[in-house]
Amino acid sequence: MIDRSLPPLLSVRGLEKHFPLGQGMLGRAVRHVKAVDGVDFAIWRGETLGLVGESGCGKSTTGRAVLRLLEPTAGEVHYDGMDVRALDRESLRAFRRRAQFVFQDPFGSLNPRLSVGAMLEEVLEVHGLGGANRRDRAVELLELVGLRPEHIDRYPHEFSGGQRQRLGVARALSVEPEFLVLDEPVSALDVSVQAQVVNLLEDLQAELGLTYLFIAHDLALVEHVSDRVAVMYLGRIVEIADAANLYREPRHPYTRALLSAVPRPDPVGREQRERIVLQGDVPSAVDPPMGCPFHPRCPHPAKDDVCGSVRPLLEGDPGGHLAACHYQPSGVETST
Amino acid sequence: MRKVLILGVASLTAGCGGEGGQRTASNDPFCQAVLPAVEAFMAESRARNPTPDDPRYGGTLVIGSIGELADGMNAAISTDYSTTQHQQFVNLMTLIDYDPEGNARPYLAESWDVAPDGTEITFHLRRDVFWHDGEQTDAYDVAFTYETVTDPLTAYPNAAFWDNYVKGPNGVAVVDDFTVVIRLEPHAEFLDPFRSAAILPEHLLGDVPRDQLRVHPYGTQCPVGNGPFVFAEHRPQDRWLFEANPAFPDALGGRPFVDRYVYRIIPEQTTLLTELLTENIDVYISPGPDQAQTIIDNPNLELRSYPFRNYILVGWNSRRPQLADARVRRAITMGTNRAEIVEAILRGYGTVAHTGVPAFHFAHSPEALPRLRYDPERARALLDEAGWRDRDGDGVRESADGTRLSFSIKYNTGNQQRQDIAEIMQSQLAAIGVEAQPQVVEWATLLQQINTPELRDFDGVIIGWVAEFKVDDTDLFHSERIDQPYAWSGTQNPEIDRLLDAISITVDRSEATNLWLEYQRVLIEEQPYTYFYFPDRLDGVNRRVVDVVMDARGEWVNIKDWYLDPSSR
Amino acid sequence: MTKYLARRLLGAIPLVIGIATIVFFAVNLAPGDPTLRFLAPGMNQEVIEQMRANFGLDQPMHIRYVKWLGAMLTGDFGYSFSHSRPVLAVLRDFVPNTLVLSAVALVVAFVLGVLLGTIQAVRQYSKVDSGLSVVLLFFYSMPSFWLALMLILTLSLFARNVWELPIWFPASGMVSTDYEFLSFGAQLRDRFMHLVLPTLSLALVLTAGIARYMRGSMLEVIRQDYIRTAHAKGLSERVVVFKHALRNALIPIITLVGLYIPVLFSGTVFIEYVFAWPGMGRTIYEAILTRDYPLVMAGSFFFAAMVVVANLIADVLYAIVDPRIRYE
Amino acid sequence: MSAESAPALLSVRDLRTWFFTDQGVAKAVDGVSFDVRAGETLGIVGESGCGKTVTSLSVLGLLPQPPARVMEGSSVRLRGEELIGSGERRMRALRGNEISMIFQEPMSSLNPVYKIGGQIAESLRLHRGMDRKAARAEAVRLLAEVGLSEPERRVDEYPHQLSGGMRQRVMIAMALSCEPSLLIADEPTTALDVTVQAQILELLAELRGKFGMAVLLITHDLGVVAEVCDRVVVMYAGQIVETGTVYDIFGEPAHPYTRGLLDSLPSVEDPGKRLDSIPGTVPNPIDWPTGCRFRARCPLATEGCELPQDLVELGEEGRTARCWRAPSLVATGAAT
Amino acid sequence: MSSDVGSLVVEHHQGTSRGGRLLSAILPGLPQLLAGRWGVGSAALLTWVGLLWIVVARPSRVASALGGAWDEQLAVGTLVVGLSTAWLWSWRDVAAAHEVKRVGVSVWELAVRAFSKNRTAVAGLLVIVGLYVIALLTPLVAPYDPAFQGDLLRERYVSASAAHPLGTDQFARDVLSRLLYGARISLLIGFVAVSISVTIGTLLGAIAGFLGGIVDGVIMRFVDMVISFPRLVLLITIIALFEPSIFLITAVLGLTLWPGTARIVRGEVLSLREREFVQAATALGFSKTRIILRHLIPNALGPVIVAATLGIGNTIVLEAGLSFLGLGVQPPTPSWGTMVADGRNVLLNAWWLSTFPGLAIVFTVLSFNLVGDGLRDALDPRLRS
Repeated sequence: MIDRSLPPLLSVRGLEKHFPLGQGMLGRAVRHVKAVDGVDFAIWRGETLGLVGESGCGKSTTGRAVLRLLEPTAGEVHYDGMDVRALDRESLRAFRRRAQFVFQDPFGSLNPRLSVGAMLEEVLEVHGLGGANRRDRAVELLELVGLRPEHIDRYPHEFSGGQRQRLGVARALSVEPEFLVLDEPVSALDVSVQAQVVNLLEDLQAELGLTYLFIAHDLALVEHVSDRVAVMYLGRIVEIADAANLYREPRHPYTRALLSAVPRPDPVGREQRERIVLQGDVPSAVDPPMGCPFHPRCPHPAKDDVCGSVRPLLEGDPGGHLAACHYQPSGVETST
Repeated sequence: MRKVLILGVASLTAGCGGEGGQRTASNDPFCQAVLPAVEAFMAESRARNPTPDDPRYGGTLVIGSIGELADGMNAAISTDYSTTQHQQFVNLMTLIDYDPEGNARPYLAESWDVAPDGTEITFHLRRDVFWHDGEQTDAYDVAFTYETVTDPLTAYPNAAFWDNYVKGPNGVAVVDDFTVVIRLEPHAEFLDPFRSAAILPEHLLGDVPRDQLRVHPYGTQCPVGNGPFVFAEHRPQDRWLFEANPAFPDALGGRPFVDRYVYRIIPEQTTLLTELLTENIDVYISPGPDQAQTIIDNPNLELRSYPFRNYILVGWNSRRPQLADARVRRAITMGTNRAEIVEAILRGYGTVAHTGVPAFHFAHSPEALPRLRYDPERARALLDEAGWRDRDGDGVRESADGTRLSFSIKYNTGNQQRQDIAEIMQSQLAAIGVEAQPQVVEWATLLQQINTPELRDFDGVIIGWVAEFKVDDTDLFHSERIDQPYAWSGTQNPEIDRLLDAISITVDRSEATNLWLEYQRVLIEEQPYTYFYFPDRLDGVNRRVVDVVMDARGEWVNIKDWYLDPSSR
Repeated sequence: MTKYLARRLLGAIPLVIGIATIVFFAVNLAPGDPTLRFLAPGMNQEVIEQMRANFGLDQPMHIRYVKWLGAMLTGDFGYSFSHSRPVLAVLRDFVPNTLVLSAVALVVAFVLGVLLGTIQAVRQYSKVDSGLSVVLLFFYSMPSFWLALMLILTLSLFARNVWELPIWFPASGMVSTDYEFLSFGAQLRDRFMHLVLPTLSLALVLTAGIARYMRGSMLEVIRQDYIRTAHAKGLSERVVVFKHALRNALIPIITLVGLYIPVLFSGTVFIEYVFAWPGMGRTIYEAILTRDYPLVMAGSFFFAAMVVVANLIADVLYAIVDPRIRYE
Repeated sequence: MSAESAPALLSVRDLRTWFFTDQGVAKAVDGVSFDVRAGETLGIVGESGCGKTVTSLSVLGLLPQPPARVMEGSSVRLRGEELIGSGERRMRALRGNEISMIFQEPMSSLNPVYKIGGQIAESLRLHRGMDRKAARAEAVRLLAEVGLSEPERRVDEYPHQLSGGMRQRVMIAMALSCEPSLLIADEPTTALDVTVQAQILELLAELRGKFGMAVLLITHDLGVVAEVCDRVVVMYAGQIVETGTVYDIFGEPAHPYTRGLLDSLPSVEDPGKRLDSIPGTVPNPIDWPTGCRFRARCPLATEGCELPQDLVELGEEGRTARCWRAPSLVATGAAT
Repeated sequence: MSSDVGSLVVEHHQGTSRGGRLLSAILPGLPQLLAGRWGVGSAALLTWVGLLWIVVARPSRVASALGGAWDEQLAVGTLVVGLSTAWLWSWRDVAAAHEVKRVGVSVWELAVRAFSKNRTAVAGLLVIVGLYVIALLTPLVAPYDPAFQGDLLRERYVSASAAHPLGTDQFARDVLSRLLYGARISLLIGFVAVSISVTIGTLLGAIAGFLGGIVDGVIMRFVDMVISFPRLVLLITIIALFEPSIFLITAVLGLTLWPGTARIVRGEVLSLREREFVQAATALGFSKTRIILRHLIPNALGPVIVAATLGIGNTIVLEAGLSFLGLGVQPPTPSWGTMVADGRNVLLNAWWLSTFPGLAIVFTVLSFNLVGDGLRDALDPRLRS
């Protein structure tokens, strides 16, 4: 089980990723989209950290930057004691055998020209895995993700969305990793199929002892799969806590609004339900607001000038419920 | 937005070239200065010499041709055939010209005297010839022209005309305003240069540095001539427009009949033919033999054909071992059915050539010469005799040391007739065991390959010459010129040297005729070239143009006498 | 926008110089030189050397290159050997003619192409669609000089002499020889008549390409959600196609303006030759053959510059048609 | 609500819309019947490919024909007037006037090259015969109505200058411009973030009350259905499998498919509980299974399911299910 | 709409009996024709009958070609391969008709199916294949040696007759034979030039697109330069100034065409680079070379194939244009372009000289364009309805 007394498998500090926007007179970028703007978190071996937020909040970029699919602009990423950002070409390749990525779009994440077998065998070949019987190993992988051996000669377009997502998982698992970044792995799928894939992921985690960073926008789903949950807003984590705590006692006004906005599949008492409807839209990440990024939309009654000028730190109980708000409900100690 | 765009185009269309009308004012300062004078003099002359009341006067004559009048009316820099014709007969005047028999007759020069020792010619000029800006044409113009064309700085391409003349300050002397003396070494056909080089206006060009003449606006932007037609407009690559000169001397026929004469440049022959057939042009200069029938078939048109001054030849590089032996060269000539080729390629519009002496030349008498007729049997025998036999049975003869009788025949790109000759020769020579490979080379490259004395990178080359009235083969075959560009064949024959030297100084024609005949006999024996044919000149002319004379002297000889059938105007 | 355009123009300078440089060396490295045009019997080596000197060809190539580049940057293109005039004056004679021809052809091709492409897209897979495709491709597949000759034979020669139609088009030139004596209206008509065959020959070839792109672009656009929105508003097919779809479908077509300008200029070489149109295409071709280096280089420079300008125009059109684009 | 007694505003009977493709005939909608009564909100819910969107587009005649064809015998009546075969001119008069529609992708549903004011005014000028000035003033008023700040300025903006939520508001303004009696909303919030979704749903509810129009809401999100609908139609494989009030459907689902869908969602009460997924995938519309189309995936399938199924009436009016076992399932109240 | 379409498509062949096999043994293609598969059926039948006709009508030519020059041997080889392919294919097709194979269907196969539905495009393809086959068979098919000159005085400019189906030219040579030999030159130039350009263009475009940065900048500036200059002027400049050999023309055509391909490939690669499967390849630790060669180029190939098809057509037209300017393939080698250009001056009295090669160009290029268009539709799912 999860042992938090050990050092975390992955720890991220001050991670930033800025994308240049347009070009100036001399070809130098004048403005940047601050997609990820100072993110800290840690994941322990065997756990699932859920990362939620609305579109454009930087959760996907965070996932990619952690695995260096995108080069971070700043910050530290340590994986099992290694400095991920300092890896050279060879050690990066070794790192990628240990940490893998599953993509959101089941249509775009598979090379349409390669059959399933060719795709899996290629990975095995590149990493020198599977010995002489790479095809057998490929079949094994298919079975592992609940597909049939005869699927091996088919092409991606011959599969349904759910099956394709299974293929994505199989491909990630082919290098026998211990850590997976799952980027919205089920959001493109129908409800009934979503449940299949979620169950598969949970089974695999149990079976293979995997660690997940689970990125999604569906709050109910994240609650279902995660041990801990981090909520992102405008490139920053605004709240992070054990799943149960976060959903029961959200501390950040954004988290609260988010939770209240989720439609519930239960019409009973819907008229009485209290819902916090936020005003306006998420501000631009090119020019995020001063202070608390959420303050322009914040419905908190105590909102004041401080919110507009001082950036709140992620703080809270030592037990692990942290929020970045100047006005957290319970009197919490300030942790530096 | 769209409206603006279309309007913009429309105004562009309407705007450019709209200047129309009279002499185009080039913004060059020289032209700005000169053209008003022309305008004024013409207006004055028109008033003085009103157009006679004769139905033959009037109308616009249009001639179409594939080429631009390169370098324009500046006679000191141009060599192009059509251009020189315009200088001689349209815009400028020469001292003398030729009658249809090729005898010199007065033109700008009223008369001339030749010193008994043949070292001086004195020209007496007409006094009624005026430059189109009103200045009188006088002896200073003649002297200026002579000095200019003989000055190396000018780099006059035809400077060789003047090889036997005295160059520098002693070459010419102005006796009075209308009398000028030219000094020379005695030689044959000494009058010919004065027929070919037109006189230029000294008062306009006298101050121009000679090496700058080429870029002077006179030639193409505002030539001021003294001939029967006045320059009015030149749109490069499109047309030249000339107008009748009302001040042209009555003694020489007065103003031309047509009001305006347009020379149009149409590079594509099919287009030209269409324009002739749709009567957009009156004369089509030199259509191809293949187009002749279409012209003949049209009742409104007339095909004119006449012997001309050019001939086509295959020059052999005798420096090559395969071609060093004159017997081989004669065999090649005999193995080629030139009569058939004339019939086939020229559709009969031409005559087989045996030497480079054309029909208009006084020494032209092929019947007095031995001729190498098509005779494959004799050709084979000759080759056998020369030691070329097919020793390995591959159909191609070899010499004793194993050299194959195989060579290339080069010709330039884009010339259908030469290509045809090469292909037919290839096919016919194969029958006598000679392998000839046609090889096409871009024109400038070809000239470099054959003309560069150190290079001479060719075996056989198909090329054409336009002969002047004065025929002189010295540059081609005289062994003294072996290092000069045109000694393609590398001929070194003392007999030829002797005869060429003699011909060049023999003034008397009957004496010269004998020398010419002797020379041609040697030449046929030597066969430095396989002479192919003298093509006839063809011209398509609309029948509404009357009194047209076209002969070896050229198309424009009597253009001032042409008139347009009044009913067609 | 102005700043953007200025930057684009600056960025185009190396491109234009690069092209002119390639052409300079291609022309200069080739065998032969301009003096060869003056072949005449007895022309000896000295005359040729003097002529070279008069042309300024007596210096080594790299020095000529530096001189030429320097002069060009100050706007001095030198003298044309074959026209015996400053190159700029030669350009001034020919460039407007080529521009008229290609501009009209471009407009005709675009109007036709856009219209036909739209029709094809709206009637996808119908007989009209495939019929138009084949007809347009037929013209597209013809060598343009061949098409030009065919047009001359049919619309000029046969129309006048054989079929004796009331209307036939002149086969060459920009105006008739009696142009100066015509009334203004007749002059306009005369110019139009002379434009018809050359522009048709140039435009028909392009039309197929434009129609093809337009069809594709239109097909993509009419599948867009906002077209469905327009239908859902109750707009008629005509309004939906010509108001909502056309403008969007035109956006990618604008890029073709820039792409087709070089193609068009290539075409002018043939068309100007066949129709005796005194323009740049024919002039540069003849300049190459006569090795008129300064003119070849200046002509190349002009072509490259026109392409740059056309691309800029395309960019401006882009911004006009597509509000999403703002150049900064 | 007195919905039951009101006459049907829109009455769809035996609607069959088939697509004739190269691969075969896809029976996307295959015999669908339902009523929308004045003023009510009817939800059509189902997974992708079930035919819900095709149904809505068929009502307005917006499907490209070919390849689509509305088959003989289908009937769509608006206040008793038959729309199938009524002619393009008549349909155009109704579209955007009596019936208007909003779509899933607010990003792409507005024409990018025209100002939003013009796009709204277009409807007004067409159906209301307003002149340019009046239409513009009305557009400003409508933009204010849908809660867009600074409507005077917004009216001259282009779609790309607006956020997704704002664009959906513009779409709504456009749809409401002629005060339609029926609004078809096809997945109006699917592409939006939860907080914006909440805004839009609230706006729709508010406007519906104000204009008294009926809404046909098409969605795959059971939560949204539960929040806003009065009655629900569940579709599967081109057919309706269950109808009823929102309370019936969520409280006592009668069809095994409906149940499966609800069970696939993470439970609110017990987030950690393993999900119950529906096995398999949606069948191919070119080749629907015979008999009960859900049979292959149904946990309760037995003998008898291979026969074609009809909608079975269950007690109250408007409560039906396409399952021969439904009455007994409802009676036993077996909610697994 | 359907998620599982690809695998459901099943070959429905008419099951055939022993009769079908017998028929196939005699006339390959006939059983397929009878089954209504006119495309493949007529192709097989035409190949069979056509090639057999050569053997029957020209036995001596075939025999002598066996020991002849390399192109003659190639022709015999083509003959043998063509005959056996048609026969074997039909036989196996008939025999295997009832077997239904059920393996994965790749995107290429889907494109082939989409393409084969496009009748005009298939017709174009058949024409092209036919042309290439005829070009290979020319030594056996052509009635005369293309350089053979008849009687110059009597057989020049003879219009169509039994002896010369398309008439004769100015040397009394057979136009049909020259047209057939010309096909070889024109098709070869088109094919080789485009191969050169596609290879260079694809590699450089993929490298520029994937690596980006300075490499991209340098390559694309060069591409801009070449692309924004009228290609013909560049061609004329180079060809006019040096000797216009087939080799030079082909090379120069090829070397000036690639920037277009490079631009297309770069554009494709730029968009592919953002696709998740390419990111997945990076995440799996694949090398850049592998990603470019195995994951990017194959996926960018669709538009390249289209461009190549259209490019061949373009090149043939361009070669004709060069011939018009006297810069094309030089005589006596017959290329269509040269034939059209040479014959144009006699259009009014010997129209066949220039018209037949002209039509040959038009129809060949038209075929290439139709195929290109068909491919574009087949390979670009966005244009399908």
